[in-house]
Amino acid sequence: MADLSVSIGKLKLKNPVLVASGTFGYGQESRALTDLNALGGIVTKSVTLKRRDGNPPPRIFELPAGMLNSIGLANVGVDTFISEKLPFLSELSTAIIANVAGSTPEEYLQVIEKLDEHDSISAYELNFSCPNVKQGGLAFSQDPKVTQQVTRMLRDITEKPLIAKLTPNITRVSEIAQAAKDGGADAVSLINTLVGMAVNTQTRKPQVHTVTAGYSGPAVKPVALAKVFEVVQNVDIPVVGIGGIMNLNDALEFFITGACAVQVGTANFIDPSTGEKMVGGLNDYCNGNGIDAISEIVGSLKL
Amino acid sequence: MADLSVSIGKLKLKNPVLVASGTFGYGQESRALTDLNALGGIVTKSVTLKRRDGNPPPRIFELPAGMLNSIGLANVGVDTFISEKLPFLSELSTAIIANVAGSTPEEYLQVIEKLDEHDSISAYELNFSCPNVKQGGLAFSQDPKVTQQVTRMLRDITEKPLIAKLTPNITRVSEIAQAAKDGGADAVSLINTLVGMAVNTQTRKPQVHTVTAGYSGPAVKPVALAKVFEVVQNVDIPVVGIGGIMNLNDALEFFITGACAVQVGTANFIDPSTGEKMVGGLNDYCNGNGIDAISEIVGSLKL
Amino acid sequence: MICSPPKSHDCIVLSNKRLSENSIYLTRLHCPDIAQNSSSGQFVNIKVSNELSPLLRRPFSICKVDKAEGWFEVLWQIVGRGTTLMAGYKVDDVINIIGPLGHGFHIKSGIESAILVGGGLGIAPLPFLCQDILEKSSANIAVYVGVRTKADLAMAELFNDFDINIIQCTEDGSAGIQGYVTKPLIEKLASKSSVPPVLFSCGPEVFLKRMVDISSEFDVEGQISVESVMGCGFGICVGCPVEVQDYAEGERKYKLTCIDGPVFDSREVLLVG
Amino acid sequence: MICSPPKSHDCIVLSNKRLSENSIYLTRLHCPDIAQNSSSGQFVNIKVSNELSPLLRRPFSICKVDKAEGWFEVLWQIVGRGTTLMAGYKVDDVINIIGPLGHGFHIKSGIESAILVGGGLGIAPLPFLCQDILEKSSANIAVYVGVRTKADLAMAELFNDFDINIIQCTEDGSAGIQGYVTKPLIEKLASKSSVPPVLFSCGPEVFLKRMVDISSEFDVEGQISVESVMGCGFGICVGCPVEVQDYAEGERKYKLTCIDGPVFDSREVLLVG
Ligand SMILES: Cc1cc2nc3c(=O)[nH]c(=O)nc-3n(C[C@H](O)[C@H](O)[C@H](O)COP(=O)(O)OP(=O)(O)OC[C@H]3O[C@@H](n4cnc5c(N)ncnc54)[C@H](O)[C@@H]3O)c2cc1C
Ligand SMILES: Cc1cc2nc3c(=O)[nH]c(=O)nc-3n(C[C@H](O)[C@H](O)[C@H](O)COP(=O)(O)OP(=O)(O)OC[C@H]3O[C@@H](n4cnc5c(N)ncnc54)[C@H](O)[C@@H]3O)c2cc1C
Ligand SMILES: Cc1cc2nc3c(=O)[nH]c(=O)nc-3n(C[C@H](O)[C@H](O)[C@H](O)COP(=O)(O)O)c2cc1C
Ligand SMILES: Cc1cc2nc3c(=O)[nH]c(=O)nc-3n(C[C@H](O)[C@H](O)[C@H](O)COP(=O)(O)O)c2cc1C
Ligand code: FES
Ligand code: FES
Repeated sequence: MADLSVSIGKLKLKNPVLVASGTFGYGQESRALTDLNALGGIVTKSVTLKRRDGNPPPRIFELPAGMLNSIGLANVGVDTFISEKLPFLSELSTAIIANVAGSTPEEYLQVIEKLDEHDSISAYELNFSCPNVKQGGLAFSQDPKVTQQVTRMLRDITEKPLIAKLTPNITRVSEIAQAAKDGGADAVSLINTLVGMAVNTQTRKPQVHTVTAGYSGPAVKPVALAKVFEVVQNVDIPVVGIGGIMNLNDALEFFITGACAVQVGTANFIDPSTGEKMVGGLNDYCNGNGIDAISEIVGSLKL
Repeated sequence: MADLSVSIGKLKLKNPVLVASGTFGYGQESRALTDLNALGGIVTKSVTLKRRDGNPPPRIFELPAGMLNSIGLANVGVDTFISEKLPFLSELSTAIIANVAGSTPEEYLQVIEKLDEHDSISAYELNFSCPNVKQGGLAFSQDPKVTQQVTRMLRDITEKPLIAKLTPNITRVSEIAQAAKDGGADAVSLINTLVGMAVNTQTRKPQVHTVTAGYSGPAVKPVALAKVFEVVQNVDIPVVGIGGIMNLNDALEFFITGACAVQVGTANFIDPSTGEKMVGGLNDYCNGNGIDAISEIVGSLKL
Repeated sequence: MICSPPKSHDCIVLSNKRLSENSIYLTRLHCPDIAQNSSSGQFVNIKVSNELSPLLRRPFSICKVDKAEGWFEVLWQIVGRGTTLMAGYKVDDVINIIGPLGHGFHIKSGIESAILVGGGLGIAPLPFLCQDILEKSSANIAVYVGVRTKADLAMAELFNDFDINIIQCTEDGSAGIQGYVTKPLIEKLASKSSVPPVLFSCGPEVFLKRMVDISSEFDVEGQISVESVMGCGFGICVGCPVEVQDYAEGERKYKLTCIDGPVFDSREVLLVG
Repeated sequence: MICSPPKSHDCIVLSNKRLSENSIYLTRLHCPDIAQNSSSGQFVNIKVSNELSPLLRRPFSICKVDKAEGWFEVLWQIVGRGTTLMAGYKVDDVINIIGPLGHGFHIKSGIESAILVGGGLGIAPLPFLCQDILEKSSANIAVYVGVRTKADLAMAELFNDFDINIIQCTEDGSAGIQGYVTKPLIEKLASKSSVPPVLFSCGPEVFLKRMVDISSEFDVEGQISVESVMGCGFGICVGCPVEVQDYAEGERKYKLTCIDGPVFDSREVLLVG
């Protein structure tokens, strides 16, 4: 039996396959579609201080090997999350990582203050990178100084591991990763969605209401791998790889490039058991190739 | 008959469909595969001062709806270009736009000095954005100051229209577009390739020799449209749209978003008559929809 | 009515029939779980390809079920890439399907009169609705079918098994009553019968909008099945909002088509069509 | 030998035969232009799908031509997505093909002895090469066919039309001589005949590397057909370099497989295999 467990600072994962924020709801929706406990962890839909309605429709548009979304952080808000969503998640034997978002640094702080007493939450992923809200989000992870300050502020109020989620819509993502590290983040996760756009040539309207939107799916995987590579090569911080991961081979590309864990996003919409299958496949792969621990693969890229 | 002609500063094009640099060789390779004179213009493979051998193989890797390339600006050099390639191009009745690249600002200058006496060259496209060479290229279009200075320097030595070709691998492409305008560019073209990567999980080697490479094809179209939209909304300069354009509908998306012309890239590898067919289709489309001039479509996006 | 949580099924194609020259198909799939545990108005989400493009599943209403034989049917039309692939399905092909999904029609016990109105492919969930109503009540049912042209009336044959009233309209007048289906419907509603009917409708957004107006005009209960682009079909992408005007729950402005719907009370939803 | 510049053709599938259980296929395509204007060693670039994935064309050697009937054949194996699609080609399907492409084998007039060596699917261009040599000369031809296992020897039947020597080897010894094809070849070359043969070979890179060594060891002329990933197949993407060691042209380090090759002098190319 290969050892698939991974440690990211104080965060222990039984295996390196997580599901990505906003692509798995709050877990319970898929309970009959997959064995949730097979996953290394579940990253929740972004939680904000107040409930958010999200953007007007259309919010989604399909593209060749990808999709656009402009959900706009629609979520139930931190209080309802704690009262209605967390109890189900708490019963699971997988790591629960709360993804936290906000329009101001204070909002992140207030959300984490509310969540922090709940032991079932193993870590926070800080969504510094949502392209679909007017304020905050993206701006935070496009400026290293802001990234560092906000991370530091949150580092000071919680003992739990912090994972800064970074945007790919930036010249040098490694500068932001370095800033997150300097601010006290335990890890970075990337990528959030690329900014993309599509036009309905019949109506001459944008295909999603917000005009530009977040681009995800297999089509963004090459960009995600290049960004992960940039961070791995330049910053000494654990990296969680995200972007277009549909199967074990895709996940292996990220591990080999240097990601110590991966998150499955868009693939869940097509098959919410993608992560579960990947864990099984990874186990077989390791056993079949004489690999005792997942760490033997991580960063094994031959340059 | 619809009027498909377009003026970009002093550059007159008979129609707005060009072929992109590095995806159409020097024109003659495709002479039996398409009617070159049907095109609005041909942008040459990047020309550098000295011949360049390019990067070691593998240089190309196919992806779902896209491809990676790391050609590395392999080209015959400006002198051989003038003696061996330009004579064929000069005989064509389509605009010839020389794409110029270099590792230093002086190299751009020297190339243009050599090309400038040749009347068959209608304009220059300045490749400020090649991700596949160690020096120059990308760096130029990731810094507004450098972009402006180099453009200004070249503006001062030639009367011919200058089109600055921009990279999408940047936080705010409109800042670079503004800098190009301030430096005296007549137009900007975008996007050059996205930085991407792929890993062979069997050999654990990168799929192209340079590790990261340029990502092009239909998969990058949503990013390209979003970048064109950003520039059109923020900078008052003509935009030539590039990225994943495979057919008329794709081109229309760019026109509607605000591009006054488009370039066909990767599609040429599959069918070098893509541009020719697009011109025919555009003509039919305009006639069928009561559109008298292409300008009626450009920027007609309903927000 | 939500039943069990959605499951993933490998369903076997029992038949895939082209019903009309307008490329309308009826596909029968073997899946006892969906056949037995779904209610009318619910839908399934079909994995149309194993390729990366088309990437997402395609949603289709459950058109008819046979609990005993363990199959259900979907009625659909070729409109794009996914449905073009579906046209190639052959007997014994195995198709991955998630379902049953969503909240279907709400059939009050003791319902006495039901009017079912289908616009175009909106007919799809109505045969199952007939089955459901007849199982649960002895209501008087009338089905109004509105299609573009004669060939599309092949869909109306799906109601042949039921002892009900079928009113057929074609926009081009090539068969049945000429014009929109709302015309005879309004006449019927105007000639007030003693029992107020419940109006169930499904079809394009403009049509549904008209149905919402008609329900309120004649002050009858209306249930409409709406469509939306869907990323997942079971509530995890939050990509399928419909605006709702009933702010009973406070600040809520949107409900999700896939889990709160696709069937809504006609007074609740704000349609844009 | 370059002939006409490459053109694009809509070719009709005349037959698509599976030759062996190892999923090797022979596809015959109607295209008088390619049949009449190509020479051996040239290839065609096939548009395998109309979808965006697989995106690029797939290159295949021309295996045989019939100028009179106006067809050519390609011999290939299922290895991935493109070839899986090709396995579905049916008679009368229309396939877009660019060709003929590249520089083929150079057949000196008056050539007296030719040895053709094919490793695996590298056999593909050799039947056409036989045709060409026999048309242009009265050379003595021997074909060495090296494959993995018996089933693959179905490919050797392509030489049955010619009055030539065929030496068959399988790696697993299930038929013919056991072992690599280079073994009997070296024996043959060692038993020096009066006329030095020209060695034509095609196959995987490791195999070609061995053939380069053998040519130089026995000091005979060698021509090898190399493969490369290809973006276009006709010189516009500059994506298919092979390193060359002949620096006659000065600083040149790379030639392009698709237009300078795929056939090169065995002393010229630096293989990495
Ligand atoms: C709850 C629900 C139930 C449905 N039931 C039926 C049914 O019973 N019979 C039937 O024929 N159709 C039904 N539809 C519509 C059906 O899902 C689309 O026709 C189908 O997804 C088109 O797929 P395509 O790949 O062929 O088209 P595409 O190539 O994807 O697009 C072609 C056209 O179809 C529309 N479309 C594409 N995807 C969707 C989607 N996910 N939801 C809505 N519209 C879409 C696009 O706007 C476009 O105009 C239903 C849709 C929903 C949301
Ligand atoms: C000049 C030339 C002539 C060829 N002639 C023949 C022939 O006569 N018969 C034959 O069976 N094969 C031939 N090949 C190889 C053939 O092109 C590949 O087998 C085919 O492209 C694989 O397509 P696929 O989509 O099925 O595989 P993919 O899914 O694309 O990949 C499967 C495997 O095939 C390799 N491959 C993919 N594309 C290419 C490419 N463009 N060039 C080389 N290798 C590739 C990949 O490295 C991978 O390992 C030739 C290649 C070249 C360059
Ligand atoms: C519909 C949708 C909603 C998303 N919502 C969130 C979110 O709330 N918070 C967040 O950090 N990322 C969100 N993401 C981004 C994903 O977590 C992930 O970073 C991105 O989709 C890339 O991975 P993928 O290509 O595997 O989907 C969302 C993505 C999609 C497609
Ligand atoms: C193989 C290849 C070579 C390229 N070479 C150049 C080049 O020399 N100079 C340049 O400015 N752009 C070059 N490009 C970028 C294209 O001109 C274009 O900007 C990009 O490919 C996006 O368009 P597409 O998606 O239509 O291919 C190259 C692209 C490819 C695929
Ligand atoms: S379709 Fe995903 S939430 Fe409704
Ligand atoms: S394959 Fe494009 S240049 Fe050779």
